[in-house]
Amino acid sequence: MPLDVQEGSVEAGLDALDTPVDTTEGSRVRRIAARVLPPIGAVVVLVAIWQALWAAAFWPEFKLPAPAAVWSQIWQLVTSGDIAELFWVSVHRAVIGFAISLLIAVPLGLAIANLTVVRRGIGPLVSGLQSLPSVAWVPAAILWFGLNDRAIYWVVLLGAVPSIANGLVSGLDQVPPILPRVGKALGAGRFGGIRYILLPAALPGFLGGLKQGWAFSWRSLMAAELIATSPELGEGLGQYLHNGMSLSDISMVFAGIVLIFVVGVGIELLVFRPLENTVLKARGLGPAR
Amino acid sequence: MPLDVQEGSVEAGLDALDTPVDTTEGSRVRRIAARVLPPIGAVVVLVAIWQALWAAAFWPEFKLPAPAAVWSQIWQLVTSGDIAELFWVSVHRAVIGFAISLLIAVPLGLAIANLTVVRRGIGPLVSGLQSLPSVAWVPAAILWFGLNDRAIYWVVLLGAVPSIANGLVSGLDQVPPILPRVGKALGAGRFGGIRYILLPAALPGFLGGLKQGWAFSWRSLMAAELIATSPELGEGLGQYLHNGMSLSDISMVFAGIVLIFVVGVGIELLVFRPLENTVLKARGLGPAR
Amino acid sequence: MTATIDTLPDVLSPVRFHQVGKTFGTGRKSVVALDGVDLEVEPGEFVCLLGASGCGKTTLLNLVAGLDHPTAGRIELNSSRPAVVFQEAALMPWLTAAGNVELPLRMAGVPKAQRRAKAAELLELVRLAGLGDKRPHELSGGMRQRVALARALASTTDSTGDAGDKPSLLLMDEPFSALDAITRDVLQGELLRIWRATGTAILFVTHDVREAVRLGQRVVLLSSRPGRVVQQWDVEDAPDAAAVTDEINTALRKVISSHAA
Amino acid sequence: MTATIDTLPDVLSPVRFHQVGKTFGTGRKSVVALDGVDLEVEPGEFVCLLGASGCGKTTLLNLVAGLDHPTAGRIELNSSRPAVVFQEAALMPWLTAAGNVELPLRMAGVPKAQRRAKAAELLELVRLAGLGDKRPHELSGGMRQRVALARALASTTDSTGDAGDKPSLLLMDEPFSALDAITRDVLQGELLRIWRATGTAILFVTHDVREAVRLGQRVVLLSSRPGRVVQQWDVEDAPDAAAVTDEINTALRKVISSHAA
Amino acid sequence: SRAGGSDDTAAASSDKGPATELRLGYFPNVTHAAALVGLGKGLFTKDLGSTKLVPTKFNAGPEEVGALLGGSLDAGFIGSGPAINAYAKSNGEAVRLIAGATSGGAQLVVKPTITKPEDLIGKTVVTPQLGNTQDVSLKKWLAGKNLTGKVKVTNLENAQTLDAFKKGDVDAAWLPEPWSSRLVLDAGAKVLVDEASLWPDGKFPTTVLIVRTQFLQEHPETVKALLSGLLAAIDYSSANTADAKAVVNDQLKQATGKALKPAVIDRAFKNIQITADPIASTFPQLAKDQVTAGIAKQAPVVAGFADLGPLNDVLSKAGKPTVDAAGLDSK
Ligand SMILES: Nc1ncnc2c1ncn2[C@@H]1O[C@H](COP(=O)(O)OP(=O)(O)OP(=O)(O)O)[C@@H](O)[C@H]1O
Ligand SMILES: Nc1ncnc2c1ncn2[C@@H]1O[C@H](COP(=O)(O)OP(=O)(O)OP(=O)(O)O)[C@@H](O)[C@H]1O
Ligand SMILES: [Mg+2]
Ligand SMILES: [Mg+2]
Repeated sequence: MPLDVQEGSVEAGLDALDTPVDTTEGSRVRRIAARVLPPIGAVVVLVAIWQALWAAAFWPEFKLPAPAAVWSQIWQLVTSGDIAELFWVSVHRAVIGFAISLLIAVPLGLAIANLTVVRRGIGPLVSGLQSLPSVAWVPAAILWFGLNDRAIYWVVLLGAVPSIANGLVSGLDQVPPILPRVGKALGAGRFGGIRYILLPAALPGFLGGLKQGWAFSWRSLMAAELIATSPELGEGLGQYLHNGMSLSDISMVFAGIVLIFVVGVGIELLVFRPLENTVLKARGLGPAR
Repeated sequence: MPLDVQEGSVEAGLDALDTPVDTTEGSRVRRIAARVLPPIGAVVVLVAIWQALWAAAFWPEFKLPAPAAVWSQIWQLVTSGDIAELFWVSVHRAVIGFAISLLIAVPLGLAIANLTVVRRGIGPLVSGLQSLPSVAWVPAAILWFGLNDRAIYWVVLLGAVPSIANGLVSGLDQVPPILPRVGKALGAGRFGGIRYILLPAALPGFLGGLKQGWAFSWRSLMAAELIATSPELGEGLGQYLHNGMSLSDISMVFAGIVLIFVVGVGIELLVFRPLENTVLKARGLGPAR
Repeated sequence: MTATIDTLPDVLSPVRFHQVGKTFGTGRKSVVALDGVDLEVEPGEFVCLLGASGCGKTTLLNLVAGLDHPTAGRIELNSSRPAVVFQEAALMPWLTAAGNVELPLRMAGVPKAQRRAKAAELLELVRLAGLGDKRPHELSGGMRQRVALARALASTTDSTGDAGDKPSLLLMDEPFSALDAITRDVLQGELLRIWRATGTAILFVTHDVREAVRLGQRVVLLSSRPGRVVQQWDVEDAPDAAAVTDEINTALRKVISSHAA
Repeated sequence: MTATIDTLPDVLSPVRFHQVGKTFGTGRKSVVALDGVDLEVEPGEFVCLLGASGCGKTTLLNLVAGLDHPTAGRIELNSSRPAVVFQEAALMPWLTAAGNVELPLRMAGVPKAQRRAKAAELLELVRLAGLGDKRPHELSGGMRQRVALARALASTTDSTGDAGDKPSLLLMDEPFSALDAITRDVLQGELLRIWRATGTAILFVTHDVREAVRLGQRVVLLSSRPGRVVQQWDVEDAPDAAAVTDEINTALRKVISSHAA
Repeated sequence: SRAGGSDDTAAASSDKGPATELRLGYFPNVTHAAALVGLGKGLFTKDLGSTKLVPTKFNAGPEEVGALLGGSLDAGFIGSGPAINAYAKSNGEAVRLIAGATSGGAQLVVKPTITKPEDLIGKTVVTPQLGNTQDVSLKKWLAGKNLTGKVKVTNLENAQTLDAFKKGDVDAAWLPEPWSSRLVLDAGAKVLVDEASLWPDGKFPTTVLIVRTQFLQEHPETVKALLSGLLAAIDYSSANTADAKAVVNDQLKQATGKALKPAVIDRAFKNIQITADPIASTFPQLAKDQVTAGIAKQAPVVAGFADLGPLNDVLSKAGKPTVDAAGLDSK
């Protein structure tokens, strides 16, 4: 039997994943569905397992709350409108902290990647900073800046800057050397080479670093919020989780974790995923290979 | 005057960084020195600034301890031999946690990168997990596993696995598509393609992910140790820092931060830096461009 | 095209195209690379593919290799997995030259010692003896192309085992373009020797009409945008090679200028 | 070589090699790519470089372009920044074809509208009109090579401003290797036209002896391992092109086989 | 500069009149009942007049100390252990003890199977935080019973201790109210030691009020207003205990979202004594206990810690007996 590549080849299953989804007229809805349904499906499966575990009373209630109990906690936040404040306080802090981190981290990363002295001198220190847990900084930050937003931003910066800078450095290190050479031959000076060649070439790796940097700044923020609680600071998600812990209210703890998680996934899906897809697609690097 | 490229070109300064250091016979010592001196120099500069700030009494002593006071804390740990236990407890935990994370994260990352359904379903969840601060997991982990190493490893896993998996995915996404195509044409099946093409091709990006993963697992461990203190757990660096915080002893807090940092930098310099240099050099990607 | 099954020949062709079309993208920005291509390669036949730059030769080879799928028509593949020499060398940057040549053997599970020997032999064949431990970035453009050639040859030789009696097929996309005249001469000779010895069918893309006439039994000319088979020459039995070369050159010129018009 | 300064000609040569050597690596694994190369390109001269695969042609071009540094001898560069067509197209994957052509103009600070027009014009010149918005991965091998050519031409045309009265220089590493005969013919013609119009000096690497003879005023033959200048032919004033071609071919064959022996 | 050597914080400032704002730290805990009643009944604000009161909730002493030292907090209710640490670790600069708030209210509660100190050998005992009041007490007590090193002492947040005790991970805990009561009533624990039995007259400072030295010097009026509010709260608590319990429970509910069971709050209140007397005489002993407990290498210097002048002013103005600084007010 002749082997029909289009229909029956051994690798057809694998290849199906390769083939870009044809974007015909009516398929917009279907495309969005294909993007949105799987994570929802995954969540549904997770919740189902959770419900089953809970129903089997495998663990006592104070160890594993009922999904319904957690949901009612969240629902209560939604109906009371408190959830808007929680989100607003935390997300706007994280965004500001991330933005400041970017401003510091990009020049730092460029310096590390391009100047051997800086790389050898500062590089390991930056990586070392990355391995310091944010919680370790909170007490010092409160001592130095007081119980206010400056202390929180300080913690976020110490978390995010090394991560973004390192991401940029590793992106730059992987740039095929032919590209900066070509750039130089085309007349790129030091600045032009960075602006027009190195930065765009390192973009895919840099985006990965940004994603990690965002994760770090969000984590650091949550850690800071978990520890530094004060009415002046407003109540963010971290503080909400903290309250749950100090009440040993496991359903509140879970609700807090779920909300923090939702923001994490949300930012990932709404900001970084599309960004990354655009960048990768434009260079013919497929996300699904 | 003729422009002599070797000596006087405009880009000579930049080029000097490009030129690989010639490795002549007697230069081994000098090469190691060139690698070791800059970070030491950077540290010396940092300490000098610190000492100057302290001497200027810019902040009161309880906000910024004297470098000498911190040093005497560390020296005390060294002379009493306690430092060996601190390092051993923390580092061996981190290594074990990291190793387990690797075992889980690599298949997970491969699945996410290669299977569209998994990518769409689980991918965002994994990224979301990454944005949950480790501290948030500590209370739940203690509740589920009790105050023991299992709780600590659980926290470390939740920190490191998503990070390593994501690093691998972003490494895989950046593999030039020609390489897996070539692999397929050379007869790589699904498994062979992963083993012989995708994994090695993604290695530089993956190494970056590993480094971040290590940072995450070390941070998570420290966060866990900071919160979960128990004699059964042995005293690690996190617990030492925690004790400093509890006693409001700023010089002890600083000593703890310095020690955690030293381990971070040490692992970076001893493990990941040489690994990365080897990998990049073998493919003609220079670390210093 | 339903008639194909009835007229099935005794010996199966390694590859047969039935009105194959390939369009990249959709909507206004789509590019029709191939359109209604009917092409058959006989077992053991050496076919050369000519055409203007960008006419769809690489696309056609990718379709045969199963690296891409036609958007219209049908490809009947009846060979063992075709070996491919890509237009770019596309060596694995983390492997040495020898490592690259060994790669298909490794994936086929050939034992180490045998692999080593085979790789050394193939590198010698492409005049790169002793350069096996160089990394791709330490090789010149032509050297890389020769390593890629050796690698493709390694991947054909291994496939004899698992393919059974299916005819084998070698796809080559401008494999000699970066070589000097003399090295090219030598390698052309080697290629012909291997072809005769193994009886593998070869689909060979080139821009050099004289090369096509020298190597091929049949020369196929593709038109540009969309790529269609315009004309074919049986050059093996042609009495006067120079005359055929001129004829093909004229046809090629016509195809290209007709597109430009 | 101290005599150079005394005999300084009225018009400075764009580039002059003084016993240039280039060795990659150190110790036992080192490769001597070039050794004692003396070469001078006159202002406005068209020099073709021939040699076996891996003999050091690309290395030589890199030295002229300042992308690499000689390990021995001295290079006197007296031109504005040379424009380079690399052996691989090496297009920036994040830019469209037009974006790649515009890149040198952008880096030179040419205003947008002017850049656009120039890029369109150059793409037209390399027969890629209308394909400016394609990404490198959507182009065929030959198309990519032509985009790289257009980009290099863009980078020469801009350098007239800042370089003042220094002679300009164009380095080309097998720029036509992936093109069909007809497109190559057309582009060879265009290249000659540009050369005559601008008076730029060109150092052109090729494997095709006939191309070298057709285009160049002088053909330089390099030997292999180490690369040395073996022989030079003044082909512009040669009465019989075919005879010179044969002569060069013979010399090339001798160089290569002497190395192989 | 550092070379001068003098503590400039203490020397520099002088009276600047009432502060515009008073940032007050407290824990949502029954041992902070005076603070909770004062806040709940508006007794602090009444006396503070134009000074704005900003109450800030904390869960652990070191954090509150950090906020005080970092200048984010002006005064705070806090356990005696962290208070001593704050004073000692800032070289006697940063804070002053100005009043007490609660005495008593800490117990060692154990699993019912444990009936005598020796039964604790090999078991795990929890205290809220390293170096806090209960931690020092436990370790000192263990040292006295020759059990140091034979019992595992762990620090755990109070809420987690309850869970861990329920789960059986923890065998005993030395806790402040209401947690000792919660363990007894919710988790079936038994009392092995009531800390009150270890001190003369059963009196020892559980919660005290400290203030930043600089704030004290700059705004003595405000500090006095705070102290008179505190006295009002203490008076209210002893006069209307039932209502005070309700107020405390209400405050707990506000601060943490959950009220305590009436039985728990009743039992907790029985074990504490709300008083403005910091019981200064015990501080040298408490400092020495840190050494006994192995927390410090040498006893922290507590001389000069207390500044009970403002308190005694307020007390005598109200016609009440003054409290004794027991020599703690001078270096
Ligand atoms: N991935 C792609 N996306 C969009 N268009 C593509 C893609 N690959 C190829 N094309 C287009 O298809 C046409 C044929 O390309 P192909 O690479 O097959 O040409 P070719 O005959 O190999 O040319 P050359 O001799 O220059 O290598 C070209 O017009 C090209 O732009
Ligand atoms: N980065 C490098 N490291 C080590 N060796 C190198 C490096 N670059 C080139 N070489 C070696 O130098 C020699 C000359 O290489 P070059 O690229 O100049 O050859 P070429 O004349 O351009 O050949 P081709 O015609 O095949 O492109 C080769 O032997 C090559 O292996
Ligand atoms: Mg092609
Ligand atoms: Mg070359």
